[in-house]
Amino acid sequence: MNSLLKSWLAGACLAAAIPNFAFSQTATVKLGQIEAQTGPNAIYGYMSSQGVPIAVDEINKAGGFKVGDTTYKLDLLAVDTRGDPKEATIQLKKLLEQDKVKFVFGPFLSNVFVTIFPYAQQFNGKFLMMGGGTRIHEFVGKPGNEFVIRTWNWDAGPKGFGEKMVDYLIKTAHPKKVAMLFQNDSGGKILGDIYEPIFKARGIETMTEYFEPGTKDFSPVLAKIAGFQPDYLFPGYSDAALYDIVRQSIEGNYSKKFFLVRGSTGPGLKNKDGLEDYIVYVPKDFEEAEKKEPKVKHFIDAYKAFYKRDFPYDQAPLCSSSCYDHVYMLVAAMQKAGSVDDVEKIRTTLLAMTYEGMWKISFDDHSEQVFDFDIVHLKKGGAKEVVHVEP
Amino acid sequence: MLLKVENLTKRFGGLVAVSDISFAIEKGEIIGIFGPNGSGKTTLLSLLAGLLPPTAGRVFWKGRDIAGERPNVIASLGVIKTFQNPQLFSELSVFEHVMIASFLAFTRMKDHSRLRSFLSPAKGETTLRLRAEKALTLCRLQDTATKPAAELSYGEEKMLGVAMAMMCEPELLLLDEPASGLGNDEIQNLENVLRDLRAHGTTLCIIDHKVAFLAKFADQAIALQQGCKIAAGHPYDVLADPGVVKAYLGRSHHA
Amino acid sequence: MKTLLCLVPLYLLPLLVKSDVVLTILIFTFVLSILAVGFNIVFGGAGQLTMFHAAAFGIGSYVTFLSMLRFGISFWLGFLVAVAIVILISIVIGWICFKFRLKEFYFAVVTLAFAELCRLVALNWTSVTNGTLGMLVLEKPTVWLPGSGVVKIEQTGPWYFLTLVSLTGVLIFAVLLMRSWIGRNFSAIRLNEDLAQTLGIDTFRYKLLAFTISNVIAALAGALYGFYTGYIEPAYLAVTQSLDAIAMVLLGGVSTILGPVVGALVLTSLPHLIELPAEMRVAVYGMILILVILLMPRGIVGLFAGLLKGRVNAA
Amino acid sequence: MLQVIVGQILNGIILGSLYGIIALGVTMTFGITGIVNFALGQFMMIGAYATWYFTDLAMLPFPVAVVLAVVFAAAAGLIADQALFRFTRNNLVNGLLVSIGLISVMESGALLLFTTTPKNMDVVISGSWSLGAITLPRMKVVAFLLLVAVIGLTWLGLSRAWLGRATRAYAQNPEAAMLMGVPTKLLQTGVVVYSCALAGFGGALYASLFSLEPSLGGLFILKGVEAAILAGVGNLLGALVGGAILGVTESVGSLYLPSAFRDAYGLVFLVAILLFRPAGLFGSQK
Repeated sequence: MNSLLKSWLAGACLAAAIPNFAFSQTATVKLGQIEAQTGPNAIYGYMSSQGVPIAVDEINKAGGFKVGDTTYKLDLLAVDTRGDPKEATIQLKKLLEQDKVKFVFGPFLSNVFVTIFPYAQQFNGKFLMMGGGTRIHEFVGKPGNEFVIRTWNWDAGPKGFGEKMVDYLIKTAHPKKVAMLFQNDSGGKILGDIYEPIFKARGIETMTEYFEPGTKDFSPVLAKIAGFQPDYLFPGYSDAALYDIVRQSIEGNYSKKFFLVRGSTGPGLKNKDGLEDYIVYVPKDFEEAEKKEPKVKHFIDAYKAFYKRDFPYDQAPLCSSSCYDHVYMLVAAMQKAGSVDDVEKIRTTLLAMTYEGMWKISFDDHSEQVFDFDIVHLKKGGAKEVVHVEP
Repeated sequence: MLLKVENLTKRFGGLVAVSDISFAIEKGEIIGIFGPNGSGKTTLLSLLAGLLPPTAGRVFWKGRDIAGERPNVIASLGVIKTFQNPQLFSELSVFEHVMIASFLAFTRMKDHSRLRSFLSPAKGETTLRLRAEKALTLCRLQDTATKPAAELSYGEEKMLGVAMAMMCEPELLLLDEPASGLGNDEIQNLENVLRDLRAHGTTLCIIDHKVAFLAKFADQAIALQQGCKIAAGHPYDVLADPGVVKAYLGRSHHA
Repeated sequence: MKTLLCLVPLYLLPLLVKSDVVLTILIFTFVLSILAVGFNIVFGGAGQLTMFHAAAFGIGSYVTFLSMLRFGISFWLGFLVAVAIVILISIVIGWICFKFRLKEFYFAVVTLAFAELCRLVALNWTSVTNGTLGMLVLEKPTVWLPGSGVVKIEQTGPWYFLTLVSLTGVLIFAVLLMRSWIGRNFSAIRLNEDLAQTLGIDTFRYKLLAFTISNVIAALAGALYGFYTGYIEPAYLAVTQSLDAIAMVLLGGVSTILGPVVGALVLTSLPHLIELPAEMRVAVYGMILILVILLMPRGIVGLFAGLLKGRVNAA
Repeated sequence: MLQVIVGQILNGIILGSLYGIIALGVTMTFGITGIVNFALGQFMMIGAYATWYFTDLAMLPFPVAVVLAVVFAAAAGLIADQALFRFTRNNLVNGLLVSIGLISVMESGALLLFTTTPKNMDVVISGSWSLGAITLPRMKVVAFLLLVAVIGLTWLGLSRAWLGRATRAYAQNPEAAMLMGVPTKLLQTGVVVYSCALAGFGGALYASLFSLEPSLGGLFILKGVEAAILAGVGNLLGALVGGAILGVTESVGSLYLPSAFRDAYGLVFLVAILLFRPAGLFGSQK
């Protein structure tokens, strides 16, 4: 036991020491990324951990970036939380205390963020956390929480993309009743809390059902929803469930009209012959954008080159592409602020500026991101209509 | 009259394992019950120990009807049963095994304060350890006390089973085939031990199919066949009984 | 008892190791060790394969926090409430399982079913547990120290000692328990229930006792875990939590005193000692588990038993 | 409304047959090797991904893909048995932990190969049959019939063929069976491999119905074990019935009660059954 312990300790200290030696000399800026790359809820975390490395790789290959007269390279430390509180805490401690990281991307999982929040808050002002998790909205922009910035559009509010989506839905389809079907976890519950009022405010009747994570057979709950006779089914919130919901809803002819704010065009395209209407929020419709926007084309090529696999248009690796932009955005902010370690200065510059990447990214007064996006509207047979929205 | 069995019967569905058996055991005697395999010996013993509830009949222990009582209650009254093939922890020592069986003795300890023995068994349970050593000595296991059970011979293992039972200070000890699978000197040793146990004041009820071994020192014998008592009395008379010869010895010669 | 001296170096460790990360890993190790020690009492001691300890773990954290919130009492009083409730639940479930003589696989599955039910309650009783959103725990436990009076446990250092002391306490209790007549009766039951009964042991009562004790210990682990991470969610009651604890015990050595601790240490620290891509790490964890089970049937401690003088058995 | 209920009962039975095929594997493995292979769900995952790969990427016809998937799962099962389960015969807990280890190995393998992005196989048989308000997707019905057929054939095989009788004899009394000259080792390996093949077959049909993720197996092994216990371990047709009962309780349950509680309905039922029939619904009471 004793000997075992000692040897283990030696190992631990070694592990603790190596990174510090390796990176203390060269002028590098460390970026951390804390996401659930594995585990049942890893779909978004996995995607985002795809985008950042591409950008980091590009910047370093281009010889780094200049701030003042020093050139810096980026060093990415991506860690996997598996969505487990224990892991998340240890991993974030590693990043902040052991590797002295000042800029952390992630997390996308709400429960992971809440887990690490109490600890992260102790480092307020000492580092920046740029996460997409829906639940970050509750904490961001409050005194004492300056460390966190939410790198995703918020659904509600005048600039909220959710409201814009709903308005589009009303304009095009005039629904009376909308049925919501979300996963019974943090993300899903919050979606319900956000959208019920939005629909109510516009005089639309709603019904909300939650399903156990891991559900594959939705026909019971769909049958129940069919009893409510909704004009549109509003399912959430990741493709893992959406493929099954859309298919089963059509096959069992429970509902053939869908409205989505989380997820991709994939499920719609897959069932294009069965559905009647499929309105989905996507940050960007990549097929179209690739033709028009060089930056998008560049990203898609970079993705293919980096991972040596095809670019999944239907999945539209939304988080990955946005995280790619976020890296460049952060670098721009550093250059503008003329510092790579003055967290507060970089933060204020970041929040003040507008970054023109694949997206036009700016921040509202809650340090929550506002960016343009596309609404993809699939009709029976796959006819596609793309609407670009500037909040 | 220590134990009195009246019309004890046990059915498993259609099969009658023990049918309408009656007998009595006097204090201090050794009673041998024998019969071929499947004659209901083991079932009978389990009924006495309370491991099985009887279908009919009664069992009086010192005049109290204990039929259908829970086994631990019967044990606490002083009726202890050994098992034919003792299961043991390979890594535990012989002494530790006997201590595992020390619960009844523990509850009977005169000077015992549970808290004290919880906090420091070493001090709180000296009497218990003495008892354990005594039980081991009775069973001729004193030299193996510190050995792990894995190193015991089969004979010693069975003996350890007896020692664990003796740890409960039984008035009546029910032995389930103590001699089965033993070599001749092991059987000899077993006989000596059993004699010592009797001298020590324990009443013994032994079931076995090794007739010769039983006959030597049992005071009375009962022969079973298909759950029925076919003969009873002094061992040699029982062995002479034509029914027994036919039913039992006849077979065992060929077997 | 001597074996527990192995814990002494842990008390001195913070003097040598300043790395907050290492200490954090150890804090989790200690807390999970407590859970594993509890499981080892009912499984390694009385031979009952329960799957309920994760539920007890979760209930411990939920009830402690909720009663702190509702009644404005201290952490330890809140924990007492949790203990009371866990004892109640254990007795009910244990009574059902043991009265109906559920053994081995069946016992495991029924306790698992009950654990799942508890999880689903925590998940969907939103008004009380805040459901899937979980609860942020900003309160901290307090302890009274001679000299400095009542202090809040907030930083890593104090947490390290609080959890280590709790573990030591649980271990001492476990050693005493397993050496006492209770522990001997557990062993008798594990050896052979019929035999145990014919030795005068009320197996029903003692199985119930083992089950309850282990759940109470699990509840302690849960309370510490919830307050250390500062967040309580229904996932605490998940099957995986139970399986992890079982893995720790078998890895370290079932029916040994230090086994659970060693197992917890290995399983908690391993992912952080080997730097690998996420997917590979999971695979390596699996392989190591398999190898240990197949190659060291008596666990790491069992293997080192020769080196560790005075092999300690849970009997 | 009645039609909706009937529809859900049917749906539950169909879903249950998928639980049933796993339950069958669980029951057989437990009866013969004394362990529960908790990795069966992952063998199902192998079958599912194999089917998806062979149909969508290798462009083979679905039936061929199914056969290949079963072969794959069986092969994986053989490797697992020879490398691992061979050493955990009749040791429930070790079996449990070894299969847990195996689970993480297999899942991370799937992660490396296919990532967490869900895969969705091209529809094999599209459309559905409807009868009033009851609508059943054609593929679901076909899958159900195939599963029932396989379970039924297994049962027939075990009651008729020599190997089957040997298997049952062994399950009842190992020593006696060995004396009768039953090749124990072969039998045990055979059963483990066969159960994996069954899981693979289940996976193949799963792929034709639902979307695939590396973690898809976890749910099904739990249901499979529940179904097996519900029916009574060792009862082959019971496995199917147990699965169906679970499926129906879930489907109908979540029709009236919050669907978030879906998994609870089956569990409550299970506990209730075990209390009154500790050996399961069709298990022989000792």
